Amino acid sequence: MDFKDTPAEAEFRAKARAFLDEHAERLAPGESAAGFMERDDPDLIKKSQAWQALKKDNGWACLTWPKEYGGQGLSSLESVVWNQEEGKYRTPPNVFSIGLGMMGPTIMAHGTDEQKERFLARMARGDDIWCQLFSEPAAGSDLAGLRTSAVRDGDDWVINGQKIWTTGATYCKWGMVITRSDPNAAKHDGLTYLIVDMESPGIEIRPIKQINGASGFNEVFFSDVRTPDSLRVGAVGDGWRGATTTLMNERASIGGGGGGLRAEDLLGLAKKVGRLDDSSVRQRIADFYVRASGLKYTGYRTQTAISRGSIPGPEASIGKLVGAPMMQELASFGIDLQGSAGVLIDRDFGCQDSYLGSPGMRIAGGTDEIMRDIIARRVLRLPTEPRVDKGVPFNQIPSGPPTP
Amino acid sequence: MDFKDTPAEAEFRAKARAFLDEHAERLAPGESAAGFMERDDPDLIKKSQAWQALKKDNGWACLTWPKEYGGQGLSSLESVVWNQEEGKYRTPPNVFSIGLGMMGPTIMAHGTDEQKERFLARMARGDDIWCQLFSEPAAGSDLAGLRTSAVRDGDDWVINGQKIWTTGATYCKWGMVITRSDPNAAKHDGLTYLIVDMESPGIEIRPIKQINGASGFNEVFFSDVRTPDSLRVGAVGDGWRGATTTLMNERASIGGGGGGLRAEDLLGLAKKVGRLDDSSVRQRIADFYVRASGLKYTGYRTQTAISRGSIPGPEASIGKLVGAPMMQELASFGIDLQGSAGVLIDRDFGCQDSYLGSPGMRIAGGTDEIMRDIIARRVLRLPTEPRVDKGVPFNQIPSGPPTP
Amino acid sequence: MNFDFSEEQKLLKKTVQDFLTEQAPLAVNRAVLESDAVYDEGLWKSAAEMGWLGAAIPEEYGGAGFGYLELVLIAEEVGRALVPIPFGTSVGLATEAILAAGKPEQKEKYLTGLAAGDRIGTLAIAEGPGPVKLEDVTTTFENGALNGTKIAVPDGGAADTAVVLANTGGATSLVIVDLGADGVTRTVQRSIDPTRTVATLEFKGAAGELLGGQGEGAALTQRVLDRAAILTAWEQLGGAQRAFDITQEFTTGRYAFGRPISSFQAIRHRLADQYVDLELARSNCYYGAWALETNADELPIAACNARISATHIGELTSVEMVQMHGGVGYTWEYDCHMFYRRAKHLGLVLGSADEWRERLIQHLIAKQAA
Amino acid sequence: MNFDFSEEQKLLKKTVQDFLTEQAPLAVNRAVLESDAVYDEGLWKSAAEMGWLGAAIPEEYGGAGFGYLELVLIAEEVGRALVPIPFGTSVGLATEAILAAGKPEQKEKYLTGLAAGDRIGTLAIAEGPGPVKLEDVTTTFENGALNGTKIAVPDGGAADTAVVLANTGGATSLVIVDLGADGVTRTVQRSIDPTRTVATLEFKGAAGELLGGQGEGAALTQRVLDRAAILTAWEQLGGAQRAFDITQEFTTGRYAFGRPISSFQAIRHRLADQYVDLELARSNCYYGAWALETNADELPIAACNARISATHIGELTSVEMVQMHGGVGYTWEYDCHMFYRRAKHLGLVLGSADEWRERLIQHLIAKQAA
Repeated sequence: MDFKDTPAEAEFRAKARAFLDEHAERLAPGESAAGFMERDDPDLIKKSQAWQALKKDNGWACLTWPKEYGGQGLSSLESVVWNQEEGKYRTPPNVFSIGLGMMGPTIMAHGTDEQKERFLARMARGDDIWCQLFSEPAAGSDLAGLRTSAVRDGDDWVINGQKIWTTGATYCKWGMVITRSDPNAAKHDGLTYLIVDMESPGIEIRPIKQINGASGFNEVFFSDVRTPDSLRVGAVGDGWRGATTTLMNERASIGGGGGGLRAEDLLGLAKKVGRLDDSSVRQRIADFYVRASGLKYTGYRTQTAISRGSIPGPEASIGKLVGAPMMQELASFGIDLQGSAGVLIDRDFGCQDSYLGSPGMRIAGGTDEIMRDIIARRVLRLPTEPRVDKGVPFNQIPSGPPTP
Repeated sequence: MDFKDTPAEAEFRAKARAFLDEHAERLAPGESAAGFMERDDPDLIKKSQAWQALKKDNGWACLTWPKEYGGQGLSSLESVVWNQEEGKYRTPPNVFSIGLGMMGPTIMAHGTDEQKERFLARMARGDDIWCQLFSEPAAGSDLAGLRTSAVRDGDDWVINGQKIWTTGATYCKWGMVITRSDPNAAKHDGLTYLIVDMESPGIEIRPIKQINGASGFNEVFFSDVRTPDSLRVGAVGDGWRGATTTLMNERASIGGGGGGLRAEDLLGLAKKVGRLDDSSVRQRIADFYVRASGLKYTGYRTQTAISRGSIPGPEASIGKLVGAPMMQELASFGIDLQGSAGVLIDRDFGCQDSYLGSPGMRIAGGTDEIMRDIIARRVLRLPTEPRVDKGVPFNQIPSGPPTP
Repeated sequence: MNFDFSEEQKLLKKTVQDFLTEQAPLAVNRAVLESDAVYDEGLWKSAAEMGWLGAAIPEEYGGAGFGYLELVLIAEEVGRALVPIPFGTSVGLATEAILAAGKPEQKEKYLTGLAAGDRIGTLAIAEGPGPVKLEDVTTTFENGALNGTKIAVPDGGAADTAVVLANTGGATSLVIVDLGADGVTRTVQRSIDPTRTVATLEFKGAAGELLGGQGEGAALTQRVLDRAAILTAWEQLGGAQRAFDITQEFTTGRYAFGRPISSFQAIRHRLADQYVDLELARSNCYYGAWALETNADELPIAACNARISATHIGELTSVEMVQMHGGVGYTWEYDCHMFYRRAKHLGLVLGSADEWRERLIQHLIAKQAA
Repeated sequence: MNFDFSEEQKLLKKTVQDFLTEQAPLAVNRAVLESDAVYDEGLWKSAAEMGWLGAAIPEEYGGAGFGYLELVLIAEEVGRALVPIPFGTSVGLATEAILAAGKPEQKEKYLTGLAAGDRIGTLAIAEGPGPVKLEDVTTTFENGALNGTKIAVPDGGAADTAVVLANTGGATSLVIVDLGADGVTRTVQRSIDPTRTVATLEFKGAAGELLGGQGEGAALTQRVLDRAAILTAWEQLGGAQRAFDITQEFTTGRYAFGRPISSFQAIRHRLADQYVDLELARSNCYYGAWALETNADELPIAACNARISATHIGELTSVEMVQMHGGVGYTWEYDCHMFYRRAKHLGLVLGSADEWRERLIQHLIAKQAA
């Protein structure tokens, strides 16, 4: 048990650092790395694409992808080290994670040779940006309850319906959309997975304004949108299998969150409001700190497992299940510390912004409740509840209160 | 909105007090009223019976029972006032509440005239003590999953099986036992409700030792115990209806608990251990106090509703659902206040005893989980989960893991 | 024992509720949220006309001749409808301060306007973040002139009259100031619930007049805060109940996995827990209402109980409302965030629950010592 | 980065687990609980023979030549099996104190016996209820004689040697005492977990010898408590994991309403929450183990993290174990209460979680200031 690099890790880290030193600036102390893009700024996107291309051309992109698809054929170990190092530099926001982390692997697993040829190298270099079209207004936690339809017409599929919570829809060239091609089949059996050109006629994109005023996600409306059958991923009716691959890769990429208000920051806030000596405040901060530490060291354990070749499993749900509600609690506590002045939007510690932003973290990528179910089912292997929606034709599953 | 008695209440209260002053001693300040009987002390039971008979003979027993069954035909209002007043006096432990509160009303509702004639007046006077035989080792929260069988043999029923958590089985003359008379019927349809003489051959009673060392409950084993069909309550196969009456009356009699450690007591403990100035301690105690106050005033609201003729409904589950876990939390907190000395059984505040005793309160009379389900279903009228045990012959309902 | 409201009081509540259902759908609150308006002037006028603002003001000063039991029920309905008006502040803080300490001519001058809604009052205490120490303010009032800065003044964008806690030569006193006067600068601040604005008030030699005795400032303020806490608790309770009702309805209409999501224990048991805490808070609010109406000795403790449990249930129901709505709950378009904002706002505007818990313990220790 | 135990260490853990599965079923703990015995002597002997007691003791003093990474894994298994032996006390407290401060001749004299299990050690600090102030003890040690009373001495029924925190002329020092000596009265006290006795030790002129420097008592004690906290956290973690495993198995075998009760979200989601908190506690324990093994500067903070999260998960899993077992969980006959008792015992024996949280904050503030 030690925290030092192995010689191989140290060597790889030095090489990564040399590249980064040459092409990027180190973050100033206290500066945080650019996160996901809040708004769709075309200039920023161009910068992101340029950075991705530079990495690709120098052998630093898609480290774990096979070489034949434009990757470096390295292990997760190198990938972890690279991410640690890149995180210390000022780089443009990463708009490729959905493509590289989820869509790419799905195409590798279920796509045709032609699709792989056509899409993967461009995706790896950041030439095209990809989005994922999964959730629907009536299919969130119950993703397989989706209703967006795809009807075969000659060599094409014609898509109608609405997707929601699509990140980056406005600047993506390609999207992968999961559709219902057979409403008479059982819920998980009538789905088909399609690639669609996001510039196709019939696609309308509307940004979603969140409760904190930001708009990172979109609604995407499909009206008779056509995509050729050659862009189908996997067999007709077998879309759920592809979706499962995507979701497994998504889970692996949802981290503990990171960023935002930390337990230790509350010490500074407590001092500012004259309550650093208040033991009720100290006790609460200690609890937050212990929990955050547990999460951090759980990350170390996972990293160790990955570096030994394990694939991150459903255990990764812990990060989100602990981190997201804790962020909300931290924010709420930090606001309350400020007393009646807590209603003011304070930029120093950002508790109010965090209070308005954190509820989204408890929902996006699977609600707390879904995370608990995943742990119960996939980690603890507990028996599940009786299902009323299994083995029934999809269009006979109740989707709302019975009409009186 | 006021806390004063109405003139009628005041008059009744004065009369009650006069009787009590004449026949009992007032509790000393700080002394708590006798609770449920911990151990089966025959002398105490005789004293209890004498007190009940005295009350009965002077018109102070079974206030709300109809006069024809030995009651006083009064309203809940008088009953509430009486209980408040009696609670201020030193009286023997009440061993009649199961009979008077649950068994009596069930016989009134579903019994034959002969049964009413034979049992109710003696029950009211405390001449006979009654117990309830419901729960089984494999039928707790799921009471209707009971397996104790009753088979008709001539004019008798022959009972075999095991009941558990029976209060007072060792000193009761009569018991009411719910049995499964038809295992081929659906779960709730094959039950029959029988009165049984607890001194019958074939009944074996074993006290249950609880985790705190006390034994207030018993296991009762039935081996070919015979009871005549004339002691059947309600129709054959219709036992669940009777059981429901019993349970409704039980719910009404489960109070907020009362007694035990109070939030204010923790102030004294905090002072004793030198932590009264510690704001983390003060904050916790305040929270307990606010919660306990909410419970107390909820009781006032219920009392007001009762005095206006309402029947206590499933809302009464609140008392137990809040009170029982709070007792455990209070005890745990009180122990922790004492630091490393908290492991010692301290008699001054009793936190350790309370920590060992309180888990039982969260289970007896319906677990926290069952209480939440009752509130969800009966108060909030939320839709229920799919049931796999409805409409299936009882002996085909899974009762354990499939044998491999 | 009669721990309930009278039939007349319940009828009044029903009338208020019906009016607000009609006139104050949630779109009204949203309109204020999305515009530069600081409150809804039409509803404010209606509130005055129906006697809500003067419910506890004697009729001689233009009051409606109701009592506090009526007032709390009005507050509950105002809370339930998330009405974007400075009700709790003007009625619970400013009016109470003047009722408690005003000389007859001050009552005449201010109460009539407050009852009629022509005047909107507030109370300005805080000068920095963190718990307020009432004995320790730096704003001064000397020779009729007020100097200093107050922050987070509730409904500070709407008010035209402020009762200000100030230092008057070593002790504290309350001072009434006209916010339109010379020497007053008002800055509306960005806050978590823009439908109930807060403002910074800067006083540079602004003219004011003493309210109550010299040196009585801290005691009077505490008295006013205790009474306002009960009224606000009812407003919080109303909002919490509404959030809960909407969530219950949504989760029962929303299907996933072929059945209503409220049929899942993960949801239904948490709804049951919220119901329980709502009932506890309601009962504490009842007790507070009784204490307010009878001016009972128990009022300070009752105020703490009501304030603490209402703040808890306000935050719990609003947090759960967003969560149980899932993705749509996090959109601006749905109403959840208006409850989420308002609950946090109301839970802080009279000081955090922590401060009230501390006060409760002080009362309990004093009571045990007595 | 290698944040895991080695294969050899895991193998050792497996060996310990197998041994205890065989030799220490829960009936062993029950036997001590239901008798007048204060610990299981046979298992104590075995523990000594297998080198568990001397895992961290140098071989020259009879130790097994393991390290702390091995020791914590043994502690986890001891905790998992609820073994009724004074392991954590003798190894974590007494042995550590002597390792930290003993002169060579003291090490020779005591460590060999401690490693061999011939000697059972404890640490006596508390003199009254509430948080212990290490600088402020009334027991005195003057001219070789110890006077005063210590309460709640861990494993006080089993120990024969105590390290005592005493006042030595204004400052504090550690003193070793033979509990069989004249002037020592030992009274075993009724406690929440009778399988890990606590005792009152009364000293009236008992002979003792200084351990470590004069005036170093408080600092040494804190050092020992920090190290023992990590070891105990592993013992707590083992118990918590076992309680959880039994509960998971029980709720899956127990049917109600025609299906396993662990299929109900009311149960399964709470099991998921327990799993999560177990993992967090385990990770904090890993960090503590690393700090212990490397004697890292971060040890005091790591100790707080491990102690606080292990205490939390110990109590949570044992409370939930009783509750999820339902009625039978509340019977003496089922094993739940043994976990319920042990978890509370271990959560207090080195001071409550509150005390550790306070200590953590002090460390964090000091670190930020540095």
